[in-house]
Amino acid sequence: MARIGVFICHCGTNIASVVDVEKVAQAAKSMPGVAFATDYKYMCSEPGQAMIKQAIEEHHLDRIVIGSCSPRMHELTFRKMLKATNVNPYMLEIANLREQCAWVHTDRAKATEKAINLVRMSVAKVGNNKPLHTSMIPITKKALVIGGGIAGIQAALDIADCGFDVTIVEKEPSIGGHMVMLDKTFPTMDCSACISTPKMVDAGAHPNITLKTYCEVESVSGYIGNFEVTIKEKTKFVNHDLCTGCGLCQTKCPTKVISEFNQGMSKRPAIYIPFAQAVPSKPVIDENACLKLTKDKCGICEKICPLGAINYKDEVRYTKEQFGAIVVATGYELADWKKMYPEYGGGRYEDVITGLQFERLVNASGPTEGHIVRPSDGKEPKDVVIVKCVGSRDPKKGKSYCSRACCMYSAKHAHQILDKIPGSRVYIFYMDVRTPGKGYEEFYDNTRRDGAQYIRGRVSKIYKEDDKLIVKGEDSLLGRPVTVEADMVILATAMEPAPKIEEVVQKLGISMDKDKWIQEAHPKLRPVETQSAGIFLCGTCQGPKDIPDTVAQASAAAAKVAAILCHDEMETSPMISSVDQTKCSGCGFCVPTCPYKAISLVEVPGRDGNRKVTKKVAQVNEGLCQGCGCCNAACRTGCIDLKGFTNDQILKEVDALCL
Amino acid sequence: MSIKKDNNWEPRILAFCCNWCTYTGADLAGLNRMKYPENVRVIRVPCSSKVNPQFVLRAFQKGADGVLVCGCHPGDCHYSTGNYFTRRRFMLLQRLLEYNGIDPKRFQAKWISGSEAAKFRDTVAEVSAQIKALGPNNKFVGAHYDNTVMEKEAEGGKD
Amino acid sequence: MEKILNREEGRFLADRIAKEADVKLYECYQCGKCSAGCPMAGSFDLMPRQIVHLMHLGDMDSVMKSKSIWLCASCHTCVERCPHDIDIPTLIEKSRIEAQKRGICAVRNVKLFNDIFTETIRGFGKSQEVILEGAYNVTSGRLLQDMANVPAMLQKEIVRPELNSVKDRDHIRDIMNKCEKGGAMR
Amino acid sequence: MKSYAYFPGCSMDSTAVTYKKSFEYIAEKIGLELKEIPDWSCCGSTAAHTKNEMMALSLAARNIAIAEEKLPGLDIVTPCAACFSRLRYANWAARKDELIRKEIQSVIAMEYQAKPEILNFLDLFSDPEIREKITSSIKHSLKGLKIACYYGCLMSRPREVTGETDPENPMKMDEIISLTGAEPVIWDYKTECCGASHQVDAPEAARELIDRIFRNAKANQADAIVTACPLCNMNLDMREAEINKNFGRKYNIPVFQFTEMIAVAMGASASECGIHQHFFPAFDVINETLKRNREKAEKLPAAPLPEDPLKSGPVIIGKAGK
Repeated sequence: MARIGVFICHCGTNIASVVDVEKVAQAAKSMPGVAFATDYKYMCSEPGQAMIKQAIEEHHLDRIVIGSCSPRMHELTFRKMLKATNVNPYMLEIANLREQCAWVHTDRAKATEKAINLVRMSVAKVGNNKPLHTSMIPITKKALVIGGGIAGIQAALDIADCGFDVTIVEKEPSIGGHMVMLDKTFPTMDCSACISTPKMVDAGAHPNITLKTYCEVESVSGYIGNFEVTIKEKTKFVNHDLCTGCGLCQTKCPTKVISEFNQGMSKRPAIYIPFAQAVPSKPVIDENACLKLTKDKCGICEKICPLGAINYKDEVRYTKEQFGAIVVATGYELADWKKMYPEYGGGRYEDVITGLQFERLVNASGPTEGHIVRPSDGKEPKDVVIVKCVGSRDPKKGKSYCSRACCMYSAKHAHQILDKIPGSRVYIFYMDVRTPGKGYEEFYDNTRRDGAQYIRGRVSKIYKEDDKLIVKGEDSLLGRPVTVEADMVILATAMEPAPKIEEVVQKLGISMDKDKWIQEAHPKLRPVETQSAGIFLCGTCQGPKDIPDTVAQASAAAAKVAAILCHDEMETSPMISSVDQTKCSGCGFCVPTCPYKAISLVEVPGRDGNRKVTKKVAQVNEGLCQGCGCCNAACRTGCIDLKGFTNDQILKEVDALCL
Repeated sequence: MSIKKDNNWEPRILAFCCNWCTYTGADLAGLNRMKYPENVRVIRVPCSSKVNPQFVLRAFQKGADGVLVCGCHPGDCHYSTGNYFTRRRFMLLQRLLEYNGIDPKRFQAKWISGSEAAKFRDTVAEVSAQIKALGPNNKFVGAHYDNTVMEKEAEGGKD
Repeated sequence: MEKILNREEGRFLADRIAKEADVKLYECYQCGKCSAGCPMAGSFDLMPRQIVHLMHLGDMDSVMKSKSIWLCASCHTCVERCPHDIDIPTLIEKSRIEAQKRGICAVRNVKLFNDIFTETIRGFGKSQEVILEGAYNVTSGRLLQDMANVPAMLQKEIVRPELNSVKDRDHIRDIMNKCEKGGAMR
Repeated sequence: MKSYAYFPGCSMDSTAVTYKKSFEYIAEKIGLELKEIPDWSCCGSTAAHTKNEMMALSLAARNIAIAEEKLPGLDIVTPCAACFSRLRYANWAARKDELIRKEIQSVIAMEYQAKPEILNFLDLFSDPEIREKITSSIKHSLKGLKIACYYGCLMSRPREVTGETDPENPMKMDEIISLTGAEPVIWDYKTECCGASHQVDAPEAARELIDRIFRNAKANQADAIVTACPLCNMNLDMREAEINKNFGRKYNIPVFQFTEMIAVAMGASASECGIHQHFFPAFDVINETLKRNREKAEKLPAAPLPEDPLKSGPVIIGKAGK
């Protein structure tokens, strides 16, 4: 038989002025299972707590009800107090007599009646409480960063500087991401490579950072503190332990294919270091282009490599590693405008380029050594049109969201053209100019001062006649169709999540929004967390953003990771769901309701009459379950239940309420 | 089971509130010393999706005059998707209740965030007034329900 | 005349037209892609974009009095490229029908041609280029329009002088009368 | 061979002489038989839907209803883009909303189920069997003749009505034309409106549209424009000389129907396919092409489709270095 102690708090006069606390305590005495009841001025105070402890001793209480302020206020205080007694900290219920009774009512009689009722409900519930125990899980003091762009690099550096090991997994042969492709960065016009390559070098040289380039995450299991990750190392065909990065092989390779780094505007050999400042500065062989690997011819690189680092028989390797936390920094890709906009030529015209292609064009280390020329004939363009929102803010053909960075980089491009090509004219077709950032509006002002013409309207068609690209738009401020005969058109195309983001998300058990950006746990208060504990995000995998925001978010994610890795072990909440596997029918209805993928069906031995059989039953992963109880209501046999909020406990509360 | 006949009858309303939004909103109403009728009793649950339709049925069976289920606004669920389940489940339940002759006004689902103290107060006042107008829930008064069957079920078939 | 937005009475008409056309007027963010691609925009007094905006404001009066609704070629380029899939041709078509009901017509010749065309069909069940062009030229006062081509047409047997006609002319007449009288001015 | 119900439309019966002749020539050669819808009437054209929506739907639906009754189970083909558009609209509206279908039924006082599919001539000639027959009966190559295929608006838009998947750059006609050896060019005015519906009543506004089409065809080095609609064809052909005069242009781009090209390639004489019956002189360009190819005595046919730059990969600035 339960021995319940009921303690009614006056909270000074906060409760006592409206609720007749003595009457409540008196009433509690006659409630079933109550062995002791009293009231006191301040239950949360030292003497109040001492009084409760004493009552537990004297009256051999095994569960406690406290009628006081909201449990959101002092539940933890009282649980802590119970740790020092024989009563399990979870054998406690709190009746909210302050926020939800005394403070909101004025009629003393009615408020007292309600208070008694509230206490009765708590008493009924606590009678069915079971002792619960927190468990401790050890933490692997090592972080995984997926993606080696500026977000991943910054997060890794910050975590590593805290003294923890970090592994960066990057799918390309070098870290650096998109930022290293850019020429200048707005609004300060810093050279992008000049500020990003030192960070790349730092990451490559940091004693706590392991770079795994040309690698991908194959699978992830486990949970916060102890993720087990399988990393797939793609075939490089070059032994990086031997290779010194001399680059001889690159110069001799006879095959030339399109350079991804230069956005298709130049060629690279089949064995290649993607760009001069690459980290690691060691080549890989493109197996789809290499003559040796495709046709078993050539083999020059193997012959000339002074260190014998070339290995045509390289194979994919898988390694398993443990990590305590994961940062997702998979970045973005530009949306393929060619498929979306046949009215812009659908890619038929070489001089209609993307903003990223322009970055390579204007970059001193790019294919034209920084000379802005038309890809079609190498001539310097005089009239350039920049079209904004290509794929962004277009729910029918593209994405409904705003890509955020385009207004600013378009202004930057206009500035660069006007600066580098004397006598040039730049027309920017826009819908809105959005410059919410430090120094951004001023930058936009300067671009107009430079001479950029801003025309408010979306472009309807781009086509070629003779030597010119005809751009048809409306100047919607004049309400008049306008045409520009341009030499080159730059499209500010939408950002979209990196390809294969679905796979990453699925492997990690996190979720995406409708546009496939990774969903943060809370847009305002938990912006770098996912709803899976221990997995964080930063940069453009969460949504379009510029470099300052990306870097800020990366450092934030690093701080969150460090806050986990700085502990040796962590406490888990015991208030999670568990399955009574003897009753589970294995229907699997609970599985898809769980937002954390914490429930899976497993096979266990069972009995069918006298026969031994295996049956499928649900199982809850205690590391993943966050204790929402959504699965409970989905269960047909009622075998899955949330500890601390069992169906039984709540039904008892309901019954008590209706008495 | 109480049978209420007097003119000063006050309905008894049960409100399931999720810990992260509505319960917080209700606390905030207290903190702001807002006033609302005494006839609502809150049961705290981690998420509105924890609320099993069985709880609601039980309440009506035991003579509650109204039941409220409150959670975070759709899209804001602390557990990301829980309240979508709540919404679907309770749309169905409402039809079942109606089929059983329980006025759908007696059972309502509301989305109240942690900052919407005033909305909590107004909701309570409004629902309370509506149910008062409906009068007591006598649906199961005198009906020959063997509550022990459900009791046993609830106890998890321990026998 | 000064327009007082909150007094615009056309709101209900505009909303009804939008509803029938399955258009959500608020979705239009006035990007102007419709107007930029419109082949007839050079002759429009209101851009397609402005028509949507005026309807959203409830100023059906300006829409119905515009030339644009008569000059629209129904080529559907605007809606094809519209980021929000706003069916401007249908908005225009319905506005034009409403304007006709109220006896408003800003481009007389377009209405005239359509009237002659429909009358030809009512008479013969098929369109008759010769009668059409002739009748139009006479009534519009543009006697010589396209006449330079007539000799070539006859010489190249492109237009034969005989008339085509449907056998069951009553059926056609019946259909057209029913549509006009039966209140079927959808 | 699959059989079809045939809706010629008013123009095919009067102004579209060359279209009619050349099509009949091809049909006879390949044994294609179309069953004309008995006592068909005007589809309503632009005028009807300008005035009254129900009238537009009903006038078109009458013809479909007759086909349903007299030629059950057959899909309907029509040579005219406007008729195609109006008939498809009727079916589309009736299929979308049962009330509209019933209202149409009551107006035309006939049973109307909106069952048959409405096809245009490009759909018809895309039928693999017909294509096969044409390919095997081609005698002369039109190789070297650069063609701008003009589709116009009504066969392309709105896509939910026409069923066209790429209204900015349709390819059906290009594919058919390339059977003759002629070379379709990539150009940008394939589906831009020619303003046919306003050439009579608002010529000041509409002539410019024709000019732009010719201008783009010329800029893309087309020798000729090819259409698949009596109205588009007449509009462009009849007014090219006027445009040259009034706009000060020097276009020399004859306008054919796509069936003329096929008929010529299959060996039709000028009088059999009507290429001499154009407003703008069209005979020479065909004649010269044929002569040139005969001299080369080239074997037939299979001109490649215009190379799709999208497939040949991104641009290399290497070219720029020249």
